[in-house]
Amino acid sequence: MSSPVSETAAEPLVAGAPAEPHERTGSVLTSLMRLHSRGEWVLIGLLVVLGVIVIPGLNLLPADSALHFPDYLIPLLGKFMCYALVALAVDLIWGYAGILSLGHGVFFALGGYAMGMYLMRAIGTEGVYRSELPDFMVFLDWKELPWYWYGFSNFGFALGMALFVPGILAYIFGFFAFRSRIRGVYFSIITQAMTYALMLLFFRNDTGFGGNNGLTDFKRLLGFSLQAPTTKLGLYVTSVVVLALAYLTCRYLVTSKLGRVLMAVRDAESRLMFCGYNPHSYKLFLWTLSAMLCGLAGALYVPQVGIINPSEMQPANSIEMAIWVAVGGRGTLSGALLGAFLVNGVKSWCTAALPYLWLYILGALFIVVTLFLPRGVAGLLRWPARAQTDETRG
Amino acid sequence: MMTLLTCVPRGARRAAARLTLPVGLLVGLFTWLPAAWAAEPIKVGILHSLSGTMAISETSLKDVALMAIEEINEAGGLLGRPVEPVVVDPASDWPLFAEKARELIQQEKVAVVFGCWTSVSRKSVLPVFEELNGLLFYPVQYEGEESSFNVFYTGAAPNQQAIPAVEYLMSEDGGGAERFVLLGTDYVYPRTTNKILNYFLESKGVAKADIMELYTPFGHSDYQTIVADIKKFAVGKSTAVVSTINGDSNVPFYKELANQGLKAEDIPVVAFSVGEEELRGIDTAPLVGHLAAWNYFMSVDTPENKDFVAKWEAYVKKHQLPGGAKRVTNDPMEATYIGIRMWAQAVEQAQTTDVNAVRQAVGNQVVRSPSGFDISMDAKNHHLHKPVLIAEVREDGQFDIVWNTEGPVRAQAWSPFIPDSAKKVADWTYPWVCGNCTAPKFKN
Amino acid sequence: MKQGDSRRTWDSQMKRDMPEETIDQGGSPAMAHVVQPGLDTSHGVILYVENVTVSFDGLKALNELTLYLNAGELRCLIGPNGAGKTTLLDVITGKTRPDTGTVFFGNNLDLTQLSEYDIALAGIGRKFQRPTVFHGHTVSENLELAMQANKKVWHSLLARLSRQQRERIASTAETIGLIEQLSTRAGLLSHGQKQWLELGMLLIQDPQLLLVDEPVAGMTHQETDRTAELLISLAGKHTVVVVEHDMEFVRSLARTVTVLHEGSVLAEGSMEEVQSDPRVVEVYLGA
Amino acid sequence: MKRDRDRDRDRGKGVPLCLHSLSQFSISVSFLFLSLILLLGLPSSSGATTEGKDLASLLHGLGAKSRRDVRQAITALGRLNDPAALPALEALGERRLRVDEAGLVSIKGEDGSLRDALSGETVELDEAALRTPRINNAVRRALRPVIAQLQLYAPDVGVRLAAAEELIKRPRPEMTDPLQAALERETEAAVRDVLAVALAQMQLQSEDQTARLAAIRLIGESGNLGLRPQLEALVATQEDGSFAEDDPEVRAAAEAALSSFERTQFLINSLGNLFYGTSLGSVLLLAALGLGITFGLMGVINMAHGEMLMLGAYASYVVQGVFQERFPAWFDWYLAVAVPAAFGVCLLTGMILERGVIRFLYGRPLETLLATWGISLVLIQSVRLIFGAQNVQVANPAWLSGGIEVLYGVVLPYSRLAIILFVALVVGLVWLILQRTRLGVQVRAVTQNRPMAACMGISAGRVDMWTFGLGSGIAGLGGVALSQIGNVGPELGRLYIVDSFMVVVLGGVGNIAGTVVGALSLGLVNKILEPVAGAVLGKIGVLIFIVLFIQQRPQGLFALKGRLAES
Repeated sequence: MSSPVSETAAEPLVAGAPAEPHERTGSVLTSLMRLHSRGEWVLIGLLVVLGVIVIPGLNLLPADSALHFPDYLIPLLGKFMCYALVALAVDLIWGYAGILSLGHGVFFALGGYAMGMYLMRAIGTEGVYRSELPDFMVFLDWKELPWYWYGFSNFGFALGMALFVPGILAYIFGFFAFRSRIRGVYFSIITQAMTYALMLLFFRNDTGFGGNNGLTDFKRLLGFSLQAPTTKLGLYVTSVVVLALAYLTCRYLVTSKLGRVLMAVRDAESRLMFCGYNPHSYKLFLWTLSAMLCGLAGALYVPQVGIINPSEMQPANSIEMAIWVAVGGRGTLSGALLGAFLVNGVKSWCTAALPYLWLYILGALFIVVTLFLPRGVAGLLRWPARAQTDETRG
Repeated sequence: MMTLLTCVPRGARRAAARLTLPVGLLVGLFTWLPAAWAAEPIKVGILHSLSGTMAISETSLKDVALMAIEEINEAGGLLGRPVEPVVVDPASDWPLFAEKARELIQQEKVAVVFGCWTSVSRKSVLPVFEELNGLLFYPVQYEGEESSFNVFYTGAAPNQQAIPAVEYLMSEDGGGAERFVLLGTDYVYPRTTNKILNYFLESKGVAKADIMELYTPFGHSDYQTIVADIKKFAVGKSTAVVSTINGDSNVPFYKELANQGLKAEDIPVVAFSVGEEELRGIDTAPLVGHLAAWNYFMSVDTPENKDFVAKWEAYVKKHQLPGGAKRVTNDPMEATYIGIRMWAQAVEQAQTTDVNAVRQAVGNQVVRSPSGFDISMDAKNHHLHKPVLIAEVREDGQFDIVWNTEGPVRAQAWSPFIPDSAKKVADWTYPWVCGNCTAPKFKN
Repeated sequence: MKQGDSRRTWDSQMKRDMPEETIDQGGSPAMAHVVQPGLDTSHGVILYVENVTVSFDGLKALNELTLYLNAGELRCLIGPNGAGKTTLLDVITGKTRPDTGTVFFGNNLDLTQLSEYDIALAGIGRKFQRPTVFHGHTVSENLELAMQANKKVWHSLLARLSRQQRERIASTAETIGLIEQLSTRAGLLSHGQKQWLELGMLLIQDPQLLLVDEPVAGMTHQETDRTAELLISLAGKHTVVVVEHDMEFVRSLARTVTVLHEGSVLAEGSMEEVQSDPRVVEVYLGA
Repeated sequence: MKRDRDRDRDRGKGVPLCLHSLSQFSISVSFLFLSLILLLGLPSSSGATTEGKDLASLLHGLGAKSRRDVRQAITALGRLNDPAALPALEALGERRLRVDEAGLVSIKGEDGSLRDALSGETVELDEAALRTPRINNAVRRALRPVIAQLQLYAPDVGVRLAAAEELIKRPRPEMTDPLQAALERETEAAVRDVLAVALAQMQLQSEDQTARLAAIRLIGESGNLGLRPQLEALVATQEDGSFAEDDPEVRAAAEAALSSFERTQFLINSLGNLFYGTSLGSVLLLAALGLGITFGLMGVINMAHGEMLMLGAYASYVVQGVFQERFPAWFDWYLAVAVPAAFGVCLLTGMILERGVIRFLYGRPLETLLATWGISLVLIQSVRLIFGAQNVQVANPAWLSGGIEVLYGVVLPYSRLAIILFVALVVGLVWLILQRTRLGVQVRAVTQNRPMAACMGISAGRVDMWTFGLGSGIAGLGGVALSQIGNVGPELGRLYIVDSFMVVVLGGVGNIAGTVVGALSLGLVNKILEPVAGAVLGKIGVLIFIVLFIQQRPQGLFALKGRLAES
């Protein structure tokens, strides 16, 4: 079908990687500007304006206006933004370093739990049992807060933990895994074991994270009521902005020398070692970063959906994350975003419109994309010129 | 199908894929704008998982809900308007439950939602219903410790199921159990039930050493060790097992019981989550005599139930539902049915589908249930008054009722056996107007 | 004609980019971060391979092999298939750990204790039997990755090419005849071009010991000659080990030849000496 | 010897089962036997009447409306100790007893005929007017020892043995005399042993010290852990610190017997864990073996593997349905058809998938994950729409129900034993196919070097198709086995997919032997951890063990050879 070249070759969706080694001096700003062509910057700008200004604006119109953007779509879009952030993180490690993680759900959930713990603490004594402790602890007859809950009443600390805990877990896990040179399918499977084990751990009520029900019944975030439409709007806008920033960060990363080293890891790891690079530390860096991005996504996700529980760590969820990226087109950051929006959009729409058939549609989408669009949906949208060279190569 | 597709030349395939995929899916997604709302039918949301792990249990509730709605429509609808069910699939995904609930209320503008099975799905949608002032009928037996202004609980609270069952086990007729194994799946319903039972057993003078509490993970399928442990624990005293094992794990558990020759006469197992539907997957011959406690059994011998079962069988046949003649009725299905009937009655009485009016009307509504009792909704705590039935498993997978309460029992939303809950009151009538408080609201 | 050009470029480049002290000290100031123990070649020997045994599933790929390489030497390794040539390179570069025996780089660097990348940083470069380049990258990016630089993660994050470095890439590309293809993706190059690119990556890495595994496979006659010239020009300042099947090529290098057989050194000497050795003849004919 | 005994005992242990085994000839034989006893004038009663009631009126009592009265009638019949009551008691337990308005008790036979409970003569009654006495556990609990007591007269040794074992479980003071009589009468050594223990249990509280010491010794030697509490009561201290038992000799004897129990207990626990571990391992192996081929040999990350298990289980469900409908007489042997049917269905599905989807994805292992995940969604939903979302019932054939009790508390269920045997058979077969057949040689050739194999005239495509089909077919076989111990529903496969991957990876990709060792060791580790750490932490421990193990041996237990070795 397709040659190994087009299989392994993943290039940016848009021409951004400099073909010529041109001058790379100057301020950070200029180097940022260089990430994209002018046209692309305009596109990105327009998308951000759409997300941050137009949609909220339309939403604020009176409900009976024809242009009113429905309220219920706001948290939904916010949720998609978080998923897109996850897809970005998965793509970073899979698309650019060739490491398929089937355990990113864990990092997402850990970030979510960190934020959930803050939100739980923020309930204060307004819980069902009017206790200082979260309800589920009162329920299990716990008399005092376990030590690992200390500090989570502070938003900054919780946010830090949302990044730090997935990061640390990823670092430790990755340190040993990469040092032992576990790669390919083996790596994927043990990440699956990791997420499965943690899921079981979090399911236990004795672990202290609310068991199967997880953390829920949140009331306030930084003093704002989570039920207020404006809070939802604010969270959504935050998600868009974070996503945009994360995208640019990743973009910078993959176009830097670091990105080139990573792609070299993916293509010919042993060659890279003989060039004097320690690929393990590169992988570890990216792996940890990717986990932290996931944690961030989780932290944004939880206040918008109002619940975090261990089923987020199900192996199936992590597989789905990889699928978003594959559908969108791995190895292209914008493809990952597209995939996350597409798959989740289809799922959201079909579970309501075609409740009996949506699994067929989703299943068929996955099969068709793999068979006919080996480079994902993003492969369809490539500039024609680019596609041309691809044809000759493939 | 795939083989056919792949026969098409690659270029054509690619072109076709390029056109259909993005156009179809993207357009589909983004044209999903608020549909104009037709004034005629009364929309009713049905929020049960049709896929994922909970589909096993929840699909039947969807079916029975559709049956009840069909029945209403055949009788001329409500307020002269047809009732239109809006079925969505939250796919056993808890955040998706919340998303779908929001969509049903805000987008589909449904008058009421019948749905949820697991506690976590209910917890997930609860804030949505409270925020948007929706109405949810929750049909499954649950751990209690909750009462919401926006929810009517048509399943049993622990005092309508667990406590009578254990009392029965301790009675002479039930075998005079002195030692108990509390075996459950590790989630909130078993935890709560067992907590309540612990306090209850303590109040009955059962020593701590005579209670063994065991939890297994979700989807646990290997009960060899646990059954062997139970046998060891049971040596010396009359022992009973109280099982709150959830869903899928029941089949391997009961098969293991049968295989290891653990007989109901020796160590009876009373289950709160095993009904006719769950037993369908098991050969019950070796399980005769094990118990279940519910508020309804398919084998209840009343004219109302004969009618209900006949209606269900006819519905299954008419719509050619999968499973056909093997489909059974069970307690949550009855609860769903009662819930819909009760809501319809309330709408007729209120002459509107307005949530506030209907909520007011649902309280104190009485419905003759298939189990043959006049069942009423408690206007104060939003739970049903229900009879408690205890039954033994029969060889044919049905149940033989061995004990029942005289009449319906009032639900205790807050268990008096849990010290933290004992003082709490759920009362949505003046002057309390709260789901959990220790003093009337107007004093605050 | 072109050959001559590129060779001249190469020579001049070597003079410009690889001053004597770089080679002698084993590192330029720019490489201060690199594992540079200050390579001690005071005995004139740069590589000590002593009593090395490697076995795979009972089969001895290397059997008590002992080999010394002098600094600045150009050594050819020949031997029939399965003689252990590639395994030897694997052992030197850290890809395979020997079961017994020692491998020292200079007098003080125990290679069996170092990872592949540390060995590479210590100054040993390797070209694979099958050309291995980064397919997804352009020629210039391939060279950039191979070039001496701080190869740590954080540095890479902010690294930019200096003017000097870009010139170096360009001149290397010219040497290997790929100046036109600088922005072509390596995956699109022909087999021979990939060979050259890999050689170029080796050159730009500027190692003290070059291990070259079958450098001329898939090359035209002219290219083969050019490779020979290039390797010869490297000798003296660098130590070069060439593994090759092409006897003509080995002869054209006209240096010391070591014959491996069944994991041990069978014979060592000039090409003529080796060729007249009856054991070698027997091994080659017998095989 | 021990095994046979145990099996017989088990058969007779439960009332329904025991009756079931006798059902074919129960009534006729019972009546025959009854008349035999009467003819020979065996001791038929230890007091002709109890509380002034005779047999006929007590039988009448079995038809009482109140369950309490029924229980009393049963107890009274026990005191009467008249085997003539046996058919009626058995019928009560099986719900074959019928009572008419006048309270006349009759027994419904297998053939539908009604016979008088006492005389055994056929009676003509209107069935619709008859009532079936309702029983519950309390009734059964009273019923079982009485039936067992009366069965001590049975001509069949197995029945007597089972009855004696049953009597150990529920000692009642009034049992002493019938037991004593039965022991004197009994000729079979095995039955005598059990009866002696039952009697010893009664004698623990006897007045006679020698009898007590003998009883303790006997119990200690019997190794029957069920009697442990009685011994413990003898050595227990009271609240004031004094011994409950005054006699120091008795206490010492009880201590000795208890310590021998300790040793037995340890042995039993170890043996139990070993068996449970092997059994869990064999289930894991069945689930993973097919994956060992599709993933291990071919490098296809087959996320639809679980669904192949599920299809296999549903295939056995369908076959079972056909047997129930068409050949009920042969029902016990439906597995003989279900096994090839499941294999065939999955083989075919696998081959279609391979030709239709997977063959386009070779060399893109991680993308097969995506496509096969899609396939699995489609398969699950299809099954759901065809068979319903609920579990379906796959009944065990009679010969797979129950189990043998090798030691007190360790029951080896037949279904689990059968699975262990079955998995051994399947592994053997797979090994034969891979080692000894043309297909096997070709599979290995293609696995190791695809282009070379192609050069040698092997049609790699055809081999791929068959290999994938084989892997899927074996998964189908696993499905048949799983249907015997777990539930069968659309989500069946999802339960096993993660475990299957763990097994294959632990064992080493590309190596069937590794899969076998991996599965068994996982099963054992899990079962050794479970009693220590609990089910949840045990499972977590196993997963951590896998992760750590793979750190140490990234290639699994057995080294990797084949296509994946390159990547």
